[in-house]
Amino acid sequence: MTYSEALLGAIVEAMDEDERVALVWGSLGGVSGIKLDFGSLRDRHADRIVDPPISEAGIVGIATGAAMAGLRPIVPIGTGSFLFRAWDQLIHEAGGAHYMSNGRVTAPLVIHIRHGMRGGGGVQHSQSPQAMLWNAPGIEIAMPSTPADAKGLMRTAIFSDNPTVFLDHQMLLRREGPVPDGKHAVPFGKAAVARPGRDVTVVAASLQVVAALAAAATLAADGIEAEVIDLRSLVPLDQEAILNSVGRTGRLVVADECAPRCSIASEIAATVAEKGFDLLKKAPVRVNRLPSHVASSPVLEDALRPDAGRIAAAVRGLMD
Amino acid sequence: MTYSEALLGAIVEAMDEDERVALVWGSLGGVSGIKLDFGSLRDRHADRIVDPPISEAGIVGIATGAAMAGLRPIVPIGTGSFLFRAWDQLIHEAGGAHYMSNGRVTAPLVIHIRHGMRGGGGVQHSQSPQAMLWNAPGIEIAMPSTPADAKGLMRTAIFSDNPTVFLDHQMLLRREGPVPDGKHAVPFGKAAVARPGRDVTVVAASLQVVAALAAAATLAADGIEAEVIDLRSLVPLDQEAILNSVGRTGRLVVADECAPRCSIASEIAATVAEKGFDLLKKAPVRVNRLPSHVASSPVLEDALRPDAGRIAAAVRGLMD
Amino acid sequence: MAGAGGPARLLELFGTMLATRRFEEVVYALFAEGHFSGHYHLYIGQEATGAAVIGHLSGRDTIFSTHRNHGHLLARGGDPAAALAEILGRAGGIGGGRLGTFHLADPAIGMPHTSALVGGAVPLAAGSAFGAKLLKTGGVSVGFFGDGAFEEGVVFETLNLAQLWRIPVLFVCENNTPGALTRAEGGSNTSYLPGGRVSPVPEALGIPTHVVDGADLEAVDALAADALARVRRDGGPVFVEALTIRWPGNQSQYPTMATGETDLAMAWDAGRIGNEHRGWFAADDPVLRAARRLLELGAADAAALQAMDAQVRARMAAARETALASPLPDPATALDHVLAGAAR
Amino acid sequence: MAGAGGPARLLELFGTMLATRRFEEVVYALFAEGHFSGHYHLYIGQEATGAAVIGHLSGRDTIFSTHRNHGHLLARGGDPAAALAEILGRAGGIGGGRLGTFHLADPAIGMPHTSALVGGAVPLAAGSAFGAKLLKTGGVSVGFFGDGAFEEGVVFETLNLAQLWRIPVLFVCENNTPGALTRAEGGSNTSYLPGGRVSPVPEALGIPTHVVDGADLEAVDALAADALARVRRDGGPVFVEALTIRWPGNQSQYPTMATGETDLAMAWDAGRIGNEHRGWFAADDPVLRAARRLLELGAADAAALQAMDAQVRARMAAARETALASPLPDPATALDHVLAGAAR
Ligand SMILES: Cc1ncc(C[n+]2csc(CCOP(=O)(O)OP(=O)(O)O)c2C)c(N)n1
Ligand SMILES: Cc1ncc(C[n+]2csc(CCOP(=O)(O)OP(=O)(O)O)c2C)c(N)n1
Ligand SMILES: [Mg+2]
Ligand SMILES: [Mg+2]
Repeated sequence: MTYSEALLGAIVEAMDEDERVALVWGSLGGVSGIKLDFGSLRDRHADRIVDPPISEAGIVGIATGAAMAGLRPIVPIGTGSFLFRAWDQLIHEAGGAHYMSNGRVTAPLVIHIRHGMRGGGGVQHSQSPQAMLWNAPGIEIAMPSTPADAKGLMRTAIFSDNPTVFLDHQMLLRREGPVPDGKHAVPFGKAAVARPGRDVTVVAASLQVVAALAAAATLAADGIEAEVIDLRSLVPLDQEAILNSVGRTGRLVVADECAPRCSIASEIAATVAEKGFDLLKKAPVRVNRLPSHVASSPVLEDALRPDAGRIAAAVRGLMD
Repeated sequence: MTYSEALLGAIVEAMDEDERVALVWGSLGGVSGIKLDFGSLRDRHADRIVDPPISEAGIVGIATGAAMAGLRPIVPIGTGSFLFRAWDQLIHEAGGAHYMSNGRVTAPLVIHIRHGMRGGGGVQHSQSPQAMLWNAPGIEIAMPSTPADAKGLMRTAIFSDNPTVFLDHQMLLRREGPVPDGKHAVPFGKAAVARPGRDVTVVAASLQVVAALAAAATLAADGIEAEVIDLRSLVPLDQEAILNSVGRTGRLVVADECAPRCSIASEIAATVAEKGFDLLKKAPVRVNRLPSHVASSPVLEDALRPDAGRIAAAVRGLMD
Repeated sequence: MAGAGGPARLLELFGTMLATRRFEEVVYALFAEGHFSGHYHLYIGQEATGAAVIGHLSGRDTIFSTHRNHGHLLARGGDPAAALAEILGRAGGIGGGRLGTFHLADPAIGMPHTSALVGGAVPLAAGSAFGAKLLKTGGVSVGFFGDGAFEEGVVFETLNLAQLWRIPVLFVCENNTPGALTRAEGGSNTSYLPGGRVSPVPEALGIPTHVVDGADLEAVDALAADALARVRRDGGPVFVEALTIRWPGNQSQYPTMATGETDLAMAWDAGRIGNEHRGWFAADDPVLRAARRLLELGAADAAALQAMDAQVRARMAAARETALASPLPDPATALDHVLAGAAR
Repeated sequence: MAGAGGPARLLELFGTMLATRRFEEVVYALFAEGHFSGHYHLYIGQEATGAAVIGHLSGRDTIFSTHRNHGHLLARGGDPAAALAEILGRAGGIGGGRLGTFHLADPAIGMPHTSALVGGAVPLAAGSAFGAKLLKTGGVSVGFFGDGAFEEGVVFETLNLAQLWRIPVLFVCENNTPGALTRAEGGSNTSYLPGGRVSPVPEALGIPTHVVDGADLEAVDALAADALARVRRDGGPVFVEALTIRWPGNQSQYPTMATGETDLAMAWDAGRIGNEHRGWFAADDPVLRAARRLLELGAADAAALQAMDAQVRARMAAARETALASPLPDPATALDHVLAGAAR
């Protein structure tokens, strides 16, 4: 099953199961020719499906108010870059509601975006806003890398009482993989060992897990066994899984598509340096998008991308 | 002279000196009873001063377009939290313009905000957006801690060809200090040693420099000599100054008012762990705002705040 | 709940207005005495709007307010003691000290969350009504916002969306006229819009739109009855622009007690009105105006109003004491409720 | 520059339109042949608007466009070869491969930067005009945007600001009517606004507003002359809504060559028009319409138009070859120009 189909499955299932789940139709399927067929969903639940105009701020604000009223809206914003238009509503209203009310109000909306370098997206259609989002309290962040996790994490997101930003990498949508039937939930805050290994820990999420696995395969040919940790959610974070792994390997590489400063890689590296300093045999290494916006030309885009080659090179730099 | 007066001085001077400098009047003086007297500035330059409605996105977009046309607009957004309303315009348009044009367009605007915990600001009037901003390429970030630097960095910001976000901490506005007369410029990317010391490096910016200096004074009484590095600008960053200092002290504490994840402290700690691993005798320590929104009650606000006490405790934890 | 009420109803709404006025005077005093610091805003001069509109709501309905929220909370039935304690940052506050004056709200009374960001209330109110519509609760929502909110794009987006998605929401723009300063400097849309009004914009979007004297209790009461009935019946948005004259105490960044503690007797004894702020006392103050109208209608006599006032004052004085006696929050709880549920 | 031109001027503008049409056909072919990938948008069906409005600008003026920018760039005098190279991500592209199809722009021709975010052009255009005003260059700006941009709050904010600050900007909303799908699903404001038009909103703000048939070259030319003269004279904003019928190739996410390569002879030989897309060829296609009008006016005969077309095609074919011959960017330059000047 493809990643997109698995994701869709979780949404269809939740809408059939729970009348509080509503969908802002829009762009869930994504560009690049992927068309999700919502089948008869629209006919079954016409009263819980709306079509959005191009008003990200208004829609996120409305979804937040609706969530406070008990609805569980799923709001596809499309390209992650567009979420900046709704930044205030997301961070100040959705993200702040539970805390401000001293725990009496919840805002269980799911914001769905497609993040990342997609091939030709350029400066304004390639954002990876997860690092900025992680700096904001009160928001859960899910970033699957497999079809099964896309399904299982989406279910968790929908039924979570917190606002969740759900990020699919544009280049994962067609990824194939086995997906459990029925109501499959993957809890937030539990990282997966995508590949076990003894020599170095590579921490990643979303498409970077794919890159890390490719790097690990190459490295294995040279006898280097990289352990790939798939975070699956940033909030909550499975810090223990990371520290346990580094405890065994003594080496850390973090692969991350965000620009380097204040990135996911910075946070993981800092966390391990702070909490696991004595576990580290070598300096932690960040493999990020180079410090730039994303250029449109594929050649420049490739030059900026954190990929299997750069991850493998970083690992090799730690082995001596 | 107060910090506010020094800041104002730089703006008045630049407007008198260069016809391209324009000012969106608004809230530069800030709340808390501070009133900046722009004196006859308004009379002298009425055609380059406009009064803003409450339209952050529109204003930042307009200022960006104007900057592309050669104007050097100074745009006070007031409380830093409001900048989220203009997030898209700032990051995608102002921040992306120079790169997209392959170096042919510049957008030399200055966005001025008052950031941080101000006493009663609560969730929506206390943001410190510098960490999120630092993740965005193409934007300079200045964060003075003294009146002299407020003046000198503002001059640099105005005449820089890049978009700059200029952050004043709300609680610095009344700070007194000596300020050089005349055209005083402080370059970006040059950290200051706010206090020399041999035992531990405390990296900070903006109000956290004041907290770090207070901590250092307490620590000195116990014979612990903390070196306080005032970053002054995040973009560009004076990485060398940090690594040099840690090279001497072997210990790092970073004080930062942002929420912890993907924060300034994360970035500095990760950078030092990565580039200066062998310099470190101990694990780097981050002193952040606790991982929460800012509550309105002063008691809760104080509990969340990174202050001299927590900085000093972090330093003591590193000394044995 | 429906229809404009007779004198008895006006008297009841007047009680709400008076409570708000006396509450705000207590807030001012608490600030002046140094019991809390930071920026704050008072609802003086707009009491008729909040009281009359909210008076038509039922328990299923919700309201969303702004930085100037005290009057809305009280009209919705909020507890003045818990509200004052919240403003003081105490543990006994509605939000345990997390809200402060900017964000007074109480989910228990159908006021889930207050945004202090200009225009923030507007999509939230529409959203709450949208939720009610999809969940079929029968509830509607009211979003209150100032004329300044009109300058924020998200408000326009929401008007458009409310019409497009047929959301049962009442938008109440409280146009309290920009301060003299702002207006002179041209820094406000209402300084160029025809008549200083925002209503042409919702009209252009085809939203049923009404302009009302927001300091006229009876007029707002009647209009709100109609407007809310229409929202419930048609299931779409209605827009009300309520015009008030800005309270002289609201001319600079911090409120000043420019007009002093309200002397209710000015309502029936014009001799008590001096030259300073004569226009305010004689024609603009919604509390005095409502009192005069009640006398005119014979709904109460001066003595009855005085007695009512004494009761309200006593209630607010008691609320003040309760609030001041409330303990400070436990710093150890500062991290509670960042995330809901097991996820934390 | 001023006033609507005679036949000679229309012929010139027709040349611009034809160049755009042939350019877009080349872009489509390059995509179909796999020379570039990713999302892209064509300006087919709107050529008259861009050509006529931009035809009235001088070197001091600036324009800002959208995701659908190719036609604006060409009308402003952009080099087709450098534009195609840019779309292909080549080193010889206008932005050296940083822009791509979404962001075609060239500061050298008064088109500094193109936002592909819906509505992004609007504040930038106003800002550029605001800069020109304060710097006293005498220039004005034109912001082009689709009807969808109207749904974005920042556009409303900017209209309000342009009026408040008296900014000499011409707003041109190219209302190409939402696709059948969007319209059926109600997912667009123009599906409920009276007449499917956005103009009531700028009207409500007091901005001089005009609606024009955006596929009528003569009409747009005349209106743009007046509108720009007014912007220059009054120093404030003017709003134009240019209505076009959506090109059948623009009905789904990716363009399709639904109407085939344009057969110019359809302008004078109705027999060449088949049943498929008859309405488009007979009445909607702005290029065919302009050709018919030129014939009617006697500005050219069919042979002259064919000759012109042959020339344009040759120019575009050459541009295509130049673009395809342009080398790929040097990956080592990917980090250049993130920051300007010494600060890097
Ligand atoms: C997004 C945002 N920008 C700016 C502010 C600062 N601010 C607080 S109140 C206010 C004026 C609001 O005017 P209006 O909506 O008319 O309400 P009034 O105070 O007149 O009742 C401003 C600018 C804010 N709270 N939020
Ligand atoms: C902020 C933002 N949201 C969404 C998009 C995705 N998007 C690209 S074009 C488009 C439709 C725009 O419609 P309109 O403005 O009418 O232009 P048209 O394509 O019809 O010419 C959308 C939604 C975007 N580019 N930017
Ligand atoms: Mg107002
Ligand atoms: Mg359109």
